[in-house]
Amino acid sequence: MDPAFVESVLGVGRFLAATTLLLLLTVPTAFIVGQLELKIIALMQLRYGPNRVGPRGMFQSAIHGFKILAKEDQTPDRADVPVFTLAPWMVFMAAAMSMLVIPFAPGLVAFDSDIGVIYFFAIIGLSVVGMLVAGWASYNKYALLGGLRSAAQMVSYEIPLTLSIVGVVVLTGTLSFTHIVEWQLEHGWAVIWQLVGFPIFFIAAAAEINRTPFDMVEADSEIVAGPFTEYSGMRFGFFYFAEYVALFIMCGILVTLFFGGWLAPWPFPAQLDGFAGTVYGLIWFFLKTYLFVFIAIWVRATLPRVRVDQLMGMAWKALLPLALINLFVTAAVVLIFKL
Amino acid sequence: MAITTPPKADEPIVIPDAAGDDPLLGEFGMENHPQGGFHGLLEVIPTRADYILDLIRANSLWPLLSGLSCCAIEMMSTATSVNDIDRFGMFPFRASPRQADVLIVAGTLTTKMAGPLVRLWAQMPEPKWCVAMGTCTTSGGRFKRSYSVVQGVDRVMPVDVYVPGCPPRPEGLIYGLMKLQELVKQRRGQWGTYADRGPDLRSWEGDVR
Amino acid sequence: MGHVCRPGSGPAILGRRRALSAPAAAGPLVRLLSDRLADAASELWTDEDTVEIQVPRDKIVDSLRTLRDDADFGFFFLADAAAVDYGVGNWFEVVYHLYSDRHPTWLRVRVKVDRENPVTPTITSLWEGAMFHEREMYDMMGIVFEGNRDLRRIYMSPDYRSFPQRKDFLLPDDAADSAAAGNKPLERPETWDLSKLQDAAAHRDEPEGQV
Amino acid sequence: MTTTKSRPAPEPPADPEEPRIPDPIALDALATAAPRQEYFGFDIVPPPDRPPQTEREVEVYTLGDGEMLVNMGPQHPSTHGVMRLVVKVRGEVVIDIDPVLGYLHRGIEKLCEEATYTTVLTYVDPMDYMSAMHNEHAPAIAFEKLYGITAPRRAEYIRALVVELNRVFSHGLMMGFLALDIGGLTPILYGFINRDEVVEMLAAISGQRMLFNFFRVGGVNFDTNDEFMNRLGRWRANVLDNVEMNEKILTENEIFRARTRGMGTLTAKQAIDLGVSGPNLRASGVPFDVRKAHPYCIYNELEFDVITHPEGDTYARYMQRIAELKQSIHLIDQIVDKMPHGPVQAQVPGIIRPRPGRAYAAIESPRGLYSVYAISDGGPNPYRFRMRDPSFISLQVMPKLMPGHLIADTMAIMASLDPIMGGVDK
Repeated sequence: MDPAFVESVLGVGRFLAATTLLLLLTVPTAFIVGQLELKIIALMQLRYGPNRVGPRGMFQSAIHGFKILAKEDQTPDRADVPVFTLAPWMVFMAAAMSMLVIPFAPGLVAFDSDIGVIYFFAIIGLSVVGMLVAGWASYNKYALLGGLRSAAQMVSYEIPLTLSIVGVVVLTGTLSFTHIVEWQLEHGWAVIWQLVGFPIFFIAAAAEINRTPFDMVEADSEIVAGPFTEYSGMRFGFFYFAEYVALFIMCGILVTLFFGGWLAPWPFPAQLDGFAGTVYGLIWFFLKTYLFVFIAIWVRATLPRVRVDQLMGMAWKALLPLALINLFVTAAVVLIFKL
Repeated sequence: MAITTPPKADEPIVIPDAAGDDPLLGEFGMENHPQGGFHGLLEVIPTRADYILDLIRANSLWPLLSGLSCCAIEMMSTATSVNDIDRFGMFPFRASPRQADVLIVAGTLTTKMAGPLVRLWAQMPEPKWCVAMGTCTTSGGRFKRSYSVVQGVDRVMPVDVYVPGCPPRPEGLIYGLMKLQELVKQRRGQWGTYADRGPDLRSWEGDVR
Repeated sequence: MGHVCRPGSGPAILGRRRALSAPAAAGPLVRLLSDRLADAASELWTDEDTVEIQVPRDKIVDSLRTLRDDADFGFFFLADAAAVDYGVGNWFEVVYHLYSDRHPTWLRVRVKVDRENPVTPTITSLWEGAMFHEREMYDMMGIVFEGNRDLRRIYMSPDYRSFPQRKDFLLPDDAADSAAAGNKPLERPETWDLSKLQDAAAHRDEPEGQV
Repeated sequence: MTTTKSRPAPEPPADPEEPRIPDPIALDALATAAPRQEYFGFDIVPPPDRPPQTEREVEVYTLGDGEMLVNMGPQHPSTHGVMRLVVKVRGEVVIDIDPVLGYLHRGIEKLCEEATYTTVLTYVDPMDYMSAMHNEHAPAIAFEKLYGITAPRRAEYIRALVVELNRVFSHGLMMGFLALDIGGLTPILYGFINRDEVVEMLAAISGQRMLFNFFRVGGVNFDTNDEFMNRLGRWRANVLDNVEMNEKILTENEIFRARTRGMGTLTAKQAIDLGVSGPNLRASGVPFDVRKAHPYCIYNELEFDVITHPEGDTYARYMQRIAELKQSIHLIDQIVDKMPHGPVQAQVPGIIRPRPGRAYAAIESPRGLYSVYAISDGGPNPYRFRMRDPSFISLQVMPKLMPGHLIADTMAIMASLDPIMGGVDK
């Protein structure tokens, strides 16, 4: 048999296996991030937080998740039924599929593409479509307002988000996440080179996934639950999962791009070989990722929410010029010093 | 060919009630489960799954963020640092009725509010429960004589747990919600029977007292 | 600080009477009123911290404007506007309470309104904040304010048809509705059977008031 | 027919077909002409299933190009209870707003006319349920005026003490609600910690946690006790820390300032014209405080100034509350220092029958001028009992403040006005 054919069949099989595995992984990820949020916010608010289900209430978010799945699934009378049904899938798949390109450890990446960065932004941008059509199809004015807010917000913040990454791409000369991490092994973490790019990315990422202080989309004191207002049961569960998975993914990408991915910080050996190296990389990757998850939750417990026009003004008047200047300076430095 | 005697026509077919005489029931701790009678190995799994679902529901009761009057402040106090119902998994007060499990009717229900409240109840997905918090919602309370107050919320919608008090202390509401958890585990709530009948969506505006 | 006194066990002097005479400080206001509003104000009466006048219905807007705009009066703040029902066969009364930083007393202005034809001019042209007061009076008493551009029911639903705070609107267990009068509310179907409640509006127009 | 009441029985109208009063806006004709339709509280936007009755209603419910009506409430997370706002928006910009009230109308005034003077004090408790002590204070003063007695001095001091304690937690919670409506999750919980300490303290003296029923005609129900004083001392030791914790997370927050500064500016003239009172009025620069203007209770013996802020925006209203909160703590110190010995209750009979007369009493509640107008006909219950609630009147400013702002700002502005629907709807 043609070895090229065998290889391609194997590749497809590998891709399918990896996809399935990652899809399955999203559920525990959502549960862990959700549990962290429940517990950390509770501690910051001088409460105990959930402590009845499991040891120290560890399974509370899982219980919430399963409960949502077991609830009745209602569709409003005048909803656009197919779109209303598909929208949660769109949002969830956008979050889950973008997990494919994250290198968790050396060699441990589902889809080591040469254009991983482009793939990531193409996929994560799909969630805006899901939010928008969810708002439209619900036949509810709050949902419509939320959907439009989400569209405006995400489209605006895609631009500084992407531009802040172009700095890293110019610096490393590659679009593959794995190669970006390997570049950081030689040159040090990219955050040292991108002191302006990192905060831009962090702010824009928070806005992209609707975290406080940019949670305009589901601002429950204004527009009841935004695009999710009419969603119940399993379909709401998908939004609920997607929100936490997206938080994890954004923090993972942040770590990969700016904080050396699986690389250990200075006093420790940066990376090991063999199977031990994989485990070692995984540990550091998750440590750094959950550190940023913690920071996002901390911000949520502290800050109020900005207004729509302030949000857009910040994107277009502050973040975009800054990102352009950052890109310009980075390119000039790369050109002059032939990095 | 073996001859079997068919049952007589007038003899009622009795389905043995397994409660009490099935040894498996005790093993699973389900003696008191009303639907817990299972008669063979095949029914173990669905029944057991039902019980697990009940446990899950009981430990994740999201209240609807809907306060009517004075009791709403004590309801919020129940969720805050001193009396923390997040411990029981009841914290995320959902703003949208589509994602809520428990409707805590906290405060006096007036005739003008009765229609919207019944509608809220109808918008909540099954399974759902209702807690009447405060004397006004259980019976009309100190406003029983008023021309615009519904004399107890159970006149317009089913109620699972009544928490009297004017207003009840947060501990009282927590006790009521723990009673609701027991009720959920034993499947004694209103929602099963209510679901068959469907909500009564007539207009109450100005008519109910 | 630890002194404990059970209610009602104190010496008799505790229930001491209040001073009944008007404070001397009210004097200037009384003189001003009899000076400048002599043609409108009547039945002047003083309380320990209130001066009260009665103004005919057709002069109320002008009088209130004088009270508000005259620099010596300076009653710039409308503290309250309420309606009182003096029963069937009598009259309604609209009562305005005004505050001035020049006078140490409240000023109460009473306006009689015919009970059969309860119409009185609005004062929203003077204080826009009287809008909710007047809507409430319309809702509760049925007094119509001429010139008010938003006279809707504010508390009861728009299709409600009686005026609950009138004295001839009786609460359910009032005398006319009591068991002694032959009415047994608990045995009436409509108090417990919701399906028979649709014709409650019919009961509302019965002489006993709303059921 | 045996009547158990002293009131004259109503005369039935001559012709039951005729309405009792002429109805100039033809409500009766509407009700009979059109068949009654399904009327759910919030399904009727737009249009109402009845013709608009007034000019203003026509104005609100007529939609221009690109406008839509958004209905908020009666069940909405941030309408502070069961208020309903019909908001006309173009995109996210609010064009007009129409508050619809009455979802909590319990007919307290009518019930009070049937109650004895002592039980009236229990009926008014749930009105403005965040400041139940103030609700009882004004009727107590009014009934004492009617009955012609004064409360003992120690009772007056205890009244001032509990009333100021009530003001502290009410203003503290307002900070939390404002933060919650802007999106901050935590300040409301810190506010509730303070509130729980205070209400437990007040429960120690009155026996109830929220609707205290503490005032009596001619005094208060109980004297101070050891538990109350202990709790007061412990609370006083750390209350400023608690307030400061909340201030750190909120007042110095850049997002919070950007959300509140310059939002919903209410000028002094507008505020007076609309009858706004209390902190909302003082935040517009008008130094009108009933405690100074018409000193009641013992306020002329205490040293304090009327605090004002000139700006009149949401931030000024917030800062006004914090300043008054600290002022109340200062007043509590003075009251505890000056508290005299003596009885706490005048000798009054169980059922009070004042001579016929009228009395008006106004106090400064956390939301503004709360006043009571009581008329006695010599019977055991008031002939007419009228309450003027400040938040009811304050709600009128919303159609003036909101237009031009975004939907998100409506919530912030409304929270800064601090309405309590129990008081609004009575």
